[in-house]
Amino acid sequence: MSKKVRKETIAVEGVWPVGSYVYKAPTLYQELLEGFKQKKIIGSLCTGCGFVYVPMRNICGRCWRKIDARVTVSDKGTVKSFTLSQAVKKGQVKVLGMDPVEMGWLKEGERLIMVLVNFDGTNSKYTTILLNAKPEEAHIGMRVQAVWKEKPEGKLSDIIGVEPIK
Amino acid sequence: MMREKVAIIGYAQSYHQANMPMTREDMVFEVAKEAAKMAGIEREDIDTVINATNDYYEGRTISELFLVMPIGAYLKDYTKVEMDGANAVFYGMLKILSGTHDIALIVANTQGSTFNPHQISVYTLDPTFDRQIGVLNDISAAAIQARVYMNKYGISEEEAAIVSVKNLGNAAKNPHAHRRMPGISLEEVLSSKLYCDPIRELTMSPISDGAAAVVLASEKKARELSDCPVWIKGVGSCQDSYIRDRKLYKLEGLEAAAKKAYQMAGIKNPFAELDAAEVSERYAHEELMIYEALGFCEEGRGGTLIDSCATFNDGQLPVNPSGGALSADPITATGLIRIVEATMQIRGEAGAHQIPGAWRVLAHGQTGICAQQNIVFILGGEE
Amino acid sequence: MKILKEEVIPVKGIPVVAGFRWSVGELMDRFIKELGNKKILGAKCSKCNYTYVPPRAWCSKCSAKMDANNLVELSGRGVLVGYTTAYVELDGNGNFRDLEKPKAIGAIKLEDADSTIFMPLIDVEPEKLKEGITVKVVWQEETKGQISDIKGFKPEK
Amino acid sequence: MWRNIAVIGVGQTKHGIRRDINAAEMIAEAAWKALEDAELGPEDIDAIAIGNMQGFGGICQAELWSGDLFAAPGKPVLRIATGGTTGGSVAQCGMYQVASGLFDTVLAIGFEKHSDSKEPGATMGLSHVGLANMFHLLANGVDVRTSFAYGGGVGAAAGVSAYQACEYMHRSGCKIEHLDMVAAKSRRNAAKNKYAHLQWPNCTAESLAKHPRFGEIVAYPLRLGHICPASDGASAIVIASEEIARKADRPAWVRGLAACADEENQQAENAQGVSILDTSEQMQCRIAAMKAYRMAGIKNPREEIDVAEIYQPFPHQELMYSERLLLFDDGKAWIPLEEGETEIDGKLPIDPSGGVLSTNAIGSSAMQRVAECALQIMGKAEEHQVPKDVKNAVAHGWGGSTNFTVVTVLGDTPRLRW
Repeated sequence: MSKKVRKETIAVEGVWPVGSYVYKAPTLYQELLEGFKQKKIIGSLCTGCGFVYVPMRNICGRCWRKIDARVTVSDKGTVKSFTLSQAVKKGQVKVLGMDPVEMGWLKEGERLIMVLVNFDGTNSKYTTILLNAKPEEAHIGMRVQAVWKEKPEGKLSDIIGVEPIK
Repeated sequence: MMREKVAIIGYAQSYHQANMPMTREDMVFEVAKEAAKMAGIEREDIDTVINATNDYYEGRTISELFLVMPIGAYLKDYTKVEMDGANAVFYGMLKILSGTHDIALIVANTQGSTFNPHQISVYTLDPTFDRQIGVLNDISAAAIQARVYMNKYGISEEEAAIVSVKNLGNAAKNPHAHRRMPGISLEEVLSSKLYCDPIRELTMSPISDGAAAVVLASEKKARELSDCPVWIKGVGSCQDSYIRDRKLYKLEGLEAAAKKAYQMAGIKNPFAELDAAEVSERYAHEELMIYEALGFCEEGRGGTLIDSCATFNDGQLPVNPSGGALSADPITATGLIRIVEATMQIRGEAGAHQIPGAWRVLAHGQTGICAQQNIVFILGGEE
Repeated sequence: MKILKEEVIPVKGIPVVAGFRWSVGELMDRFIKELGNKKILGAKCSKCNYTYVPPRAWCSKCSAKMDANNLVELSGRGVLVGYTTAYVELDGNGNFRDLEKPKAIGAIKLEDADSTIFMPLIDVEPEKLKEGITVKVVWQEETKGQISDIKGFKPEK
Repeated sequence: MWRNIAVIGVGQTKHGIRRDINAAEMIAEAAWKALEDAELGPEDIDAIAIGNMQGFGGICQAELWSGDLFAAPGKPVLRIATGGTTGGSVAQCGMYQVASGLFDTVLAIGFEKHSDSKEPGATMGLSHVGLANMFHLLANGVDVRTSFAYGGGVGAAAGVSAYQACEYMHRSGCKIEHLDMVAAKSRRNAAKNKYAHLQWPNCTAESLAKHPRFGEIVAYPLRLGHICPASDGASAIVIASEEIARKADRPAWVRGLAACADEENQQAENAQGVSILDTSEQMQCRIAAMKAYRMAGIKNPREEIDVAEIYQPFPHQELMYSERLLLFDDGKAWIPLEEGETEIDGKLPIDPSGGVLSTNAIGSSAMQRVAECALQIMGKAEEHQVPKDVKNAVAHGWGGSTNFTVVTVLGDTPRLRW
């Protein structure tokens, strides 16, 4: 592919302050995080179709009704899909204007294994990262279990990730 | 001419308010579900779902993405109209007239509390010029329009303020309205906070959270499902030129839209033939301009018409018995709320703000600065 | 289990903005550059004679195509066709800000042009504004060929 | 549908990085080209349907400002936006406008101007899809490293697609080499399409995989060369009623159209859970395809469809959607790919225009699929015209987080009414 010289006109600038919006969130995550404090994963159960959602969902579109029952589910599950992040060097990419290596989020050359996990007893998938495994070991159908923080404090980071069940 | 008739068989609207203690999802779920319940249908009966929102107001690109499930669109024909909700009804009607769908669910929603909609009006301007100059927004544009219009026809600020008195007073009887002010006086309106001369807090619409939904049906289905279908007799829509190249003292686009709608509905003298009208007046003076464009009075006589009290609830042609957009303005839902209110009037379900014997009602929706895009519906009961 | 209901939690964002740089097109490019020479250009449709300020590539009245040959220089004087005084402005982040000193905004029809432009009015007392008065452009001390070269318009004495 | 309608004119701008015109002029360029192609004047147009994803270009309801450049004043305008499907939804809106009988000639326009965004490659527009969710997650103490997983490392639709590619490969047994073959075919075809953005004549799977830059895997299993560009461009079609279309030389008749939405594919509002465990299942696409084929009277799509334009910003999607459009067996699309059946001169050409992999101006992309199908039927696709008589063509588009689908079937003869 060759680079061509493009005709350009001058440009004028403007911004859209996307960070100034205030959104409304339901209290569902509060319930989930209450459970996290006891190393428990709580899901919402639609009594219409029997589907269990983790993280919780408050409306089931299949049955077109509100979901209000709660169940505790296992913290073991199956990898439904995965992808690997790009191994990046310092200054290579920016996330919302920040360099992930510089910020200490990623080590240089590290490839994060990002997985969608279907916890046993649920019908949904939970997004997290796979720990204690090499990228080439990741596969769909892999059995994993949640890795909890030693002292959970009711935050999403209480689940550090998932690791293979040996 | 329409090949078939299309009817509204169910409707619902939220209790519009400044900051609704409800997520966007719950809000649309409730109105959609209520409208379907009223129409006596289940999710399985719906053929197509049309949503009206705007990514800028919602603060999410693909704002309808997460609304698929709450809105009842799971595995349904689904699309989004990024304009006033009345246009979504128009699209739903087109689908039914095409003969491909029988029942359409239309939902429109905006939560103004997410982000100031007046700021967003700036983003609709020409980015290469007007947005750079930085003086124009929907309030300042409306203020200039108000001045031009009022000076040209000798209309006083009081006459425009009467519109606010009328609409906010009417809203007191409407439990769904956001700004309800029983016994509001002219002085109160004229002494409210000045934004852009002559636009004041009470002569411009409030920023509201709200949603509305209607169920449309083909003639066959409507007769099957409903005892009291409300028919769409006529519709007209028109976009006007960009604000730099159009007349500021008159709503030419609305005039053209109304002409089409009247022609379709066979209306020759709208003032005599209509029983009520629900219009989207974002600013008080705009309602006077709307009177003229809709042919309720001659050009420049909007002030005289409001002075005569003919558009009050006990007048000859009540306009905005619900309180109109001045009482609640959840942007993309506003036009759809007008259709819902018109339907309520025809079905005799408007409660305290019912106009007795309303059988042919006009509903109007608008999009854009100084009402650049207008859509007019003529709704009617069984002839 | 206790179910919390009908409560919402406001979610505030982190301060990020989406930035844009709109390319302006050939005619606007000329228009903006000529501002540096203290000239205001318009585009006159050769079919219907409607003159646009700022210039644009198609005529909205008769749909004729316009190009650099349609550009005409305008005098910088015009008639005030409408005005308002703003007491409140938007701060760009969606908040209203009360202005200490109200700002006057004018809708102006430049001589030989048909479009109305919306411009700040400077050096005026809001009470003295009247439709039909002649206004003229005020340039920045140094013009650089950008839109902000126009400081505003003021009534001609 | 009670009356027949047809596409009688097609217009496209050169897609790519267009810093030489503004958004309004770009839209107008496509609109006027379409009108010229249809041999109609602006006064003949009864209504307009238009759409784009407004977060990308930074202009809200751009038709309000730009409408004046393509004769919108005085006409009813409907603005449609549904994510990636936007162009297809706009085209279908135009089709319904004519089919309803209220209008006889309609102009439908899709456009996008990504280069107006300061951030490269539409990243802000894309991340904005899930920005509210991300704020919610951050407010609930998500670990930053885990938060990358929500975007699949690349963000939004691209993130969903990386997971989806993995699922599809697991389901079908296809390999990264097959993705290379699709991407190379697309770049090759694009070189024959004068409107396309990324053109790479004689590109092969090997040359793409071994390319120092494009060969790098950015989000397993996707290479940089597997990801669509962020283009600027606009495309437009003119749709007309049967009486008007009969006067045209060889109109592309609309034989079937359908749209369908499924549950969000990765996460719901405020990062709630979703229960689509296999995003390569694509139930909504199967439903839309079946509806559209039934309307078109197509009983055996494999035999009756002559060319398909599939919306494939990522290569696995060409394979996956060709299966969901019932053109191949589930999980077997890589076999005909290996055999060259989907090349321009193959048995069933897919994306002879190069498709979305080579040109992605989001609002325009799905519209281009309809436009390209129309061109193939009209015989006006020039260099990338498939060397056979095109009787039926299918145009596809996906949007949202791969959970919206539009399918339009065009044909060389009007639809039979029954």
